[in-house]
Amino acid sequence: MKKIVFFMLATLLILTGCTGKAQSGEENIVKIGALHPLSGGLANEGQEMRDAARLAVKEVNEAGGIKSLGGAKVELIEADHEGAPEKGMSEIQRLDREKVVGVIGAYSSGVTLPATQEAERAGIPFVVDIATVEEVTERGFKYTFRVQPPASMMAENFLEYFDVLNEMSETPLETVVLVHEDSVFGTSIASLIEKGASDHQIDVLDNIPHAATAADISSTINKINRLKPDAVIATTYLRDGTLLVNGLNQSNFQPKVIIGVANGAFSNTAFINDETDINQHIMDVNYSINPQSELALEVSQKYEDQFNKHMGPNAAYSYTATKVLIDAVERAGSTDRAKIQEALSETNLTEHILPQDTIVFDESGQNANAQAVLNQIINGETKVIYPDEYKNADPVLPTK
Amino acid sequence: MELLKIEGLTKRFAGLVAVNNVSLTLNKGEIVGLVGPNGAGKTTLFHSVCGFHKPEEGSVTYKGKELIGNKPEHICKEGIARTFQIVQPFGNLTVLENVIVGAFNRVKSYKEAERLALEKLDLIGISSFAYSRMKDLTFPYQKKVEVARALATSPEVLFLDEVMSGLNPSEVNEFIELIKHIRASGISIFFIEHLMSAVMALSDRLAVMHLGEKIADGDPQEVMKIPTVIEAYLGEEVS
Amino acid sequence: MLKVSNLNAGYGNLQVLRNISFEVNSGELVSILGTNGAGKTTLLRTLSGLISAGSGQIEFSGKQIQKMRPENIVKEGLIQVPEGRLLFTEMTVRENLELGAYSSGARKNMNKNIEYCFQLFPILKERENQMAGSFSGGQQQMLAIGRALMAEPKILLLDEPSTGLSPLLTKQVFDIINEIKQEGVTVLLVEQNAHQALSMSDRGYVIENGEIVMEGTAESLMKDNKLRESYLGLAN
Amino acid sequence: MKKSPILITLALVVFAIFPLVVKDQYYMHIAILILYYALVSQAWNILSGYSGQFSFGHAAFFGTGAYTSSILFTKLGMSPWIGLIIGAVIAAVIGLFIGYLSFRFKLRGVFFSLGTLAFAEILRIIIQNFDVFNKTLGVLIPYKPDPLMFQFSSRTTYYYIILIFAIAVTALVYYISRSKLGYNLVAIRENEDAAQSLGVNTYKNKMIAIAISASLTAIGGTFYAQYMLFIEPATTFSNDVSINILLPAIIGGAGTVLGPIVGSLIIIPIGELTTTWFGNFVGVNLMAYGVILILVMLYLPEGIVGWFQNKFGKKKSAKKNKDSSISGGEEVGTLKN
Amino acid sequence: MLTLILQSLVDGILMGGIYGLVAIGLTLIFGVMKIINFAQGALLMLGMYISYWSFIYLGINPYLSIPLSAISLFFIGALIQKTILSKMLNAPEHNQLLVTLGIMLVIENLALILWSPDFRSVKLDGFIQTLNIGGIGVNVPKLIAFIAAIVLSIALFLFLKKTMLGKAIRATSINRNGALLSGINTNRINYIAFGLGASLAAIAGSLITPFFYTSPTVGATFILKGFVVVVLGGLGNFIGAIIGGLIIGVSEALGGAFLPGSLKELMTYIIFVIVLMAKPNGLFGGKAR
Repeated sequence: MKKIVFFMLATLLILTGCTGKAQSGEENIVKIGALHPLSGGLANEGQEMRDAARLAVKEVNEAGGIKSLGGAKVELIEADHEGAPEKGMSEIQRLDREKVVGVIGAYSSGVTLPATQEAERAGIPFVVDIATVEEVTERGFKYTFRVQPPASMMAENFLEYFDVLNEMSETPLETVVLVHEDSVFGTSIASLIEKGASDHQIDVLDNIPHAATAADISSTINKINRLKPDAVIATTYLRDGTLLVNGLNQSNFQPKVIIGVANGAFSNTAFINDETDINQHIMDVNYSINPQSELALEVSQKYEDQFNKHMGPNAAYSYTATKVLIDAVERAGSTDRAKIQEALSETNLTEHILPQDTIVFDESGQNANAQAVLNQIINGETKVIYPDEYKNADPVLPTK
Repeated sequence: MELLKIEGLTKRFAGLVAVNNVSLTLNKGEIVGLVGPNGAGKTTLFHSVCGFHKPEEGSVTYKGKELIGNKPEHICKEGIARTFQIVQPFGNLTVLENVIVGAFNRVKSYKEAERLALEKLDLIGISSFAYSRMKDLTFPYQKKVEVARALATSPEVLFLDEVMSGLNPSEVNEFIELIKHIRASGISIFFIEHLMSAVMALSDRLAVMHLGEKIADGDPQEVMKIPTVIEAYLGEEVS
Repeated sequence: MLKVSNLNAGYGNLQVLRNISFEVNSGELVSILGTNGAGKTTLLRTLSGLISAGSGQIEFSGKQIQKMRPENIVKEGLIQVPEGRLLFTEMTVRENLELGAYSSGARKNMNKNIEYCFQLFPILKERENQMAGSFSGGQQQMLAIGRALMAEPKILLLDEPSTGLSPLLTKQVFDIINEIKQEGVTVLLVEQNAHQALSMSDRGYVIENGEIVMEGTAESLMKDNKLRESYLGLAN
Repeated sequence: MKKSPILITLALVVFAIFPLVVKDQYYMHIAILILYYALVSQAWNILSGYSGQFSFGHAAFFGTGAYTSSILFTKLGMSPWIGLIIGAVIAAVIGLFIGYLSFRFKLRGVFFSLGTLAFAEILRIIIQNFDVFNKTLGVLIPYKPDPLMFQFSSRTTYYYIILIFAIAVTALVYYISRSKLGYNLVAIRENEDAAQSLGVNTYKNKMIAIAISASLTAIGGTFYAQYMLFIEPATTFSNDVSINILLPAIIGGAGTVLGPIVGSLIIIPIGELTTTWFGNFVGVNLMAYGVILILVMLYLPEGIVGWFQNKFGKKKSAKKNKDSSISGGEEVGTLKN
Repeated sequence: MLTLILQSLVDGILMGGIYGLVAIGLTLIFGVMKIINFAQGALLMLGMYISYWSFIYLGINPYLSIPLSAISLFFIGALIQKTILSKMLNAPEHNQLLVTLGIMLVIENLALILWSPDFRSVKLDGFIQTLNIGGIGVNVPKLIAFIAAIVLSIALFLFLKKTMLGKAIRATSINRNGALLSGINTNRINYIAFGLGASLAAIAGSLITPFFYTSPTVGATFILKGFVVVVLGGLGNFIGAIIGGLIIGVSEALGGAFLPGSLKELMTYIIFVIVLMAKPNGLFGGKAR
């Protein structure tokens, strides 16, 4: 018994003792944190995003580092939250101890909410690359900024583009079935679309959830078969999205169009490259790079060369978030977090790879000009087909 | 005074009659032995009385109260405690803790339970093992702990199932004295035993079972002279 | 054929067998008698290698077997019909018998031996395809013996074959054991049923509290009053 | 235990002054996590460590606590302090329901484990399908520091609250372990038949254990929700939560008073350290958990505290007793296979 | 409506076959060693990777790499048994459960480190994906997996019924000491049983590869269902596993067609709980508890 207590004390002391560890105060390194789900069920997306952040940092360093800080090199501190909220929280604190000047992350909404909360407490600028739920920027936080369009904007963009599609289409698209994975991500987007649908004369026949990890979603397919909608609107991850398209493809009924909204499958390298027999002409309202931008094409090429995969929207946004943060450091000319926060709030980034106007943050910290575009997979390549100023291909309609 | 009365008890397992229409009584202050070859149904009879089996027929009354249909814990609360043929130790607990579980049957506070348990360990003569783990003990000692544990529940009737197997002769003698001592404290005892010297030394009355049936019941010396009993034991004389 | 010397064994820290020595010669039927808990079953389990011997030697057909694994001891030809029979209850009679012949040596004569078992126990043939678990005690005992015979034993160890059997069945089982002995198989019989066991044995040992306390020819033991006492507790 | 009141006091003092010495938020958070896991694992310990009913679905009770207080707070403005109590009561009721089904129908061993796992899944699915629970969207608790609303601007306050909870529950477990209930529970774990023969009502005691265990786990759930300020069904009711709840007790020693605390003190820092050390090899931290789990099960199957108690504690092996009559002095063989 | 029901039935049956397929290995391991193997999903994942890499580097059709994955996993399984589980045979059953959980964590994260979390898929050229039978679509890879499940369970049944080794495995599962006394090397039987269980997982993995992405965490998708199916069919009962799989598959498919939201999942677990309570030996009287 004595020894147990001794042991406990020892552990505590070690823990306490660790705090004494001095931090290396090298002036010429600027640390930024990248918090993503690197292991667990979302590891694929998380690592893809980490890679993009690596690329952004490498570019900056190759171009001479942060000039206002005498060419200080940027160091990326990678953190893994495993999809667990408390882990996200402790990783923020670890990054805090590492003296990062800011953090990008964190993909899963369930982790982003507590993680930004923690960053706010600690006063660490947090540039959210991806996290769909509205609330991320609705809590009046000073230190939270988001590059990605939130669920509401995704839904709005979708409804707008759907109207456009309807004009282009020879046969009208009136009825839809919404299919979504059942976590916050899919549910929030699908319910927003459902809410706004009547204003756009869209008849939502059903709104069907499924677990992203489901081994089978044929009951969803069967429901679609029975309801025979003009369009199937899908917010899914890779596996379930592929099951959906595959299933629809094999069934008797073919909708006039399949449109993803922020779809994790339709923009994924694996789906685009490997599923060529089923992905032809599938559309996706999603964030993406701007195909009309030389810079974007160059970056995306570099990404592909370096990591041997297509630069999807997740990567594009974490790349941009990293760039936005570094840009703020550059303008702040300091590693002081408050100054960087200030600089972030004054962001006006014109040189970026996204299909949008300059990146500026509104008072809530939301990228005010963020928007999704309408993509279509044509002959194994993702093309932007709307809005016109970013498009690099004409839509193919009908899709079958 | 009739304390426990078993009448016409029958227990079957999937067609096999393990106990067949057995009647037995235990009077206050008595030690009754129950013997018989392997598979005679002795332990099944114990199980049936103590609520571990539900017999198909018959009744068991204790102080005029019907016991059949009650769960083992209720029967213990009524005042009948038992040990097991195959020891059922709380293996990871210490000997003392084993006995404390029994003591808590009657008392509420830990202090009292501990006191009671230590007292019983002392009585059985195993207090030197109080802080040993039950599963580290040898089989015969585990049996002794079971007796202490059963005694700690403050029973009026004690059922002992082969407590002496594996003891050496001097230990057997000690145990015999112990059981007498327990009886002297006012507890009636009903026991199954194979060690005949112990059976003969202890029993006020002796019942013999064979193939599920009671074949004899009465004075020990007399009972052991009955030919059917001898036959049941040594087998049919082939000559 | 089997020679045990100074054997000590037990479970965990419990010593059950103390300094046991005895031997069985080829073609003999030897009984080991004793009451419940005397250590008879432990002895057989040790011989078969289910329990490893603490110290002492077990020599079988000139080989030391106390360190061998059970399946290899079976290969050597020391076969046990265990207490509780340990049949494969959810398998058919035939399957149980076949498994008796699992060790490589016996497998080639499997079909022949099955026929032999059926001849010995006609009831088994009748119920060839029934589950062993559905059998009564006596039939299970016959099957257990049959399964052991399938291994073509040089020595057959029987652990209380009469347990739970009616007198008639007990007699039948003992008749069979006798028959097996006539076939030339050496038999080591562990019994409570002293009369019946001794009546067909050549020699016997009495084990009490893990020690051998008496030994002798069957006749001498049968006449010995001490045996009676040890069983019936009729001390003077 | 008697011999070490000084050490216990010392440990309490270290815990008490920890925030005064350590200002680092990271260490504070880790300390809070350690105490939080010690709390829920201790709660699990009552049902699974003591009474031996091995739950693989404590996420059900954890989620019930987290959801009850959070929904009452966000929808009715009820203080989570009250929600904590209501959550504990509801969890106890759910526990009793699960207990009724499992113990009445004699689910034992792994079947009970699988059953509890299924119940956690069932609760998750129910939450995900009804609007009152916000379906899959989860509950975001607005950040407004107010002690009456269980929200604090300083992490230190959270630390002391969870410290008090953890100490209280550990004290409760200590008390139970020396009470009739505790002895009944371990008796049930060790041998149900023997327990019954000694007058232990196994069903009733198991029901008491599951009710206490469930309600204490629910308290942990409310704390977690108020600390993280966001919960969602997919993570709150997941298997991972159930496993994280049981791991500290298993590693530290199930069925011991200090096991969950020691386990938590070990595995939470290990998780953090491996993350720090092997940052570039993602997954190493979870692999380390796996390896530790395997090693502990192979070599310290009773956990660290259990091992200590056997080795150095009062539970001596019989061999060490002077009385030699017991094992005949000779080393004897052991059972093969 | 009739088409919907029929289509749902067909989908449910096919999926049920796959659940059954996943469950056969689990049930075998339980039957012989009384261990519920949490790592079964991880073993299935290894099977999928073996088929995937064989396809990528050697161009072998996943259906043809089944022997490779089966044999590899047999040895991996036997190795796990030899190094870890053989030391746990007499441990309390929840400790055994936790060890397999530890094994799962190690294998899954090792896969993550070695092969990255990328989703990988095998595309077979010119492979007909769907058959249309009277308006009912039948997914060919699933049909193949389904048929394989039936064939495998029959083969396994025959193996256990007809061969000496199979009989020895059954004998060991029924009575270990009895088996030892019949000259059966039960340690070897354990290696073989766990190895076989692992190769059954691998075969399931290889059969799933053509229609499901391979990734380190793919096992989680199947393992919970596997437990449910195994308990439903009776632990240790192969035919029961297939029927249990069919019950879950069909109830999910019909539930999905007629219940709102994700309540179809509720069906699975409620059936599970009811069976646990009412027929703890499984619907078809599994052998052991």
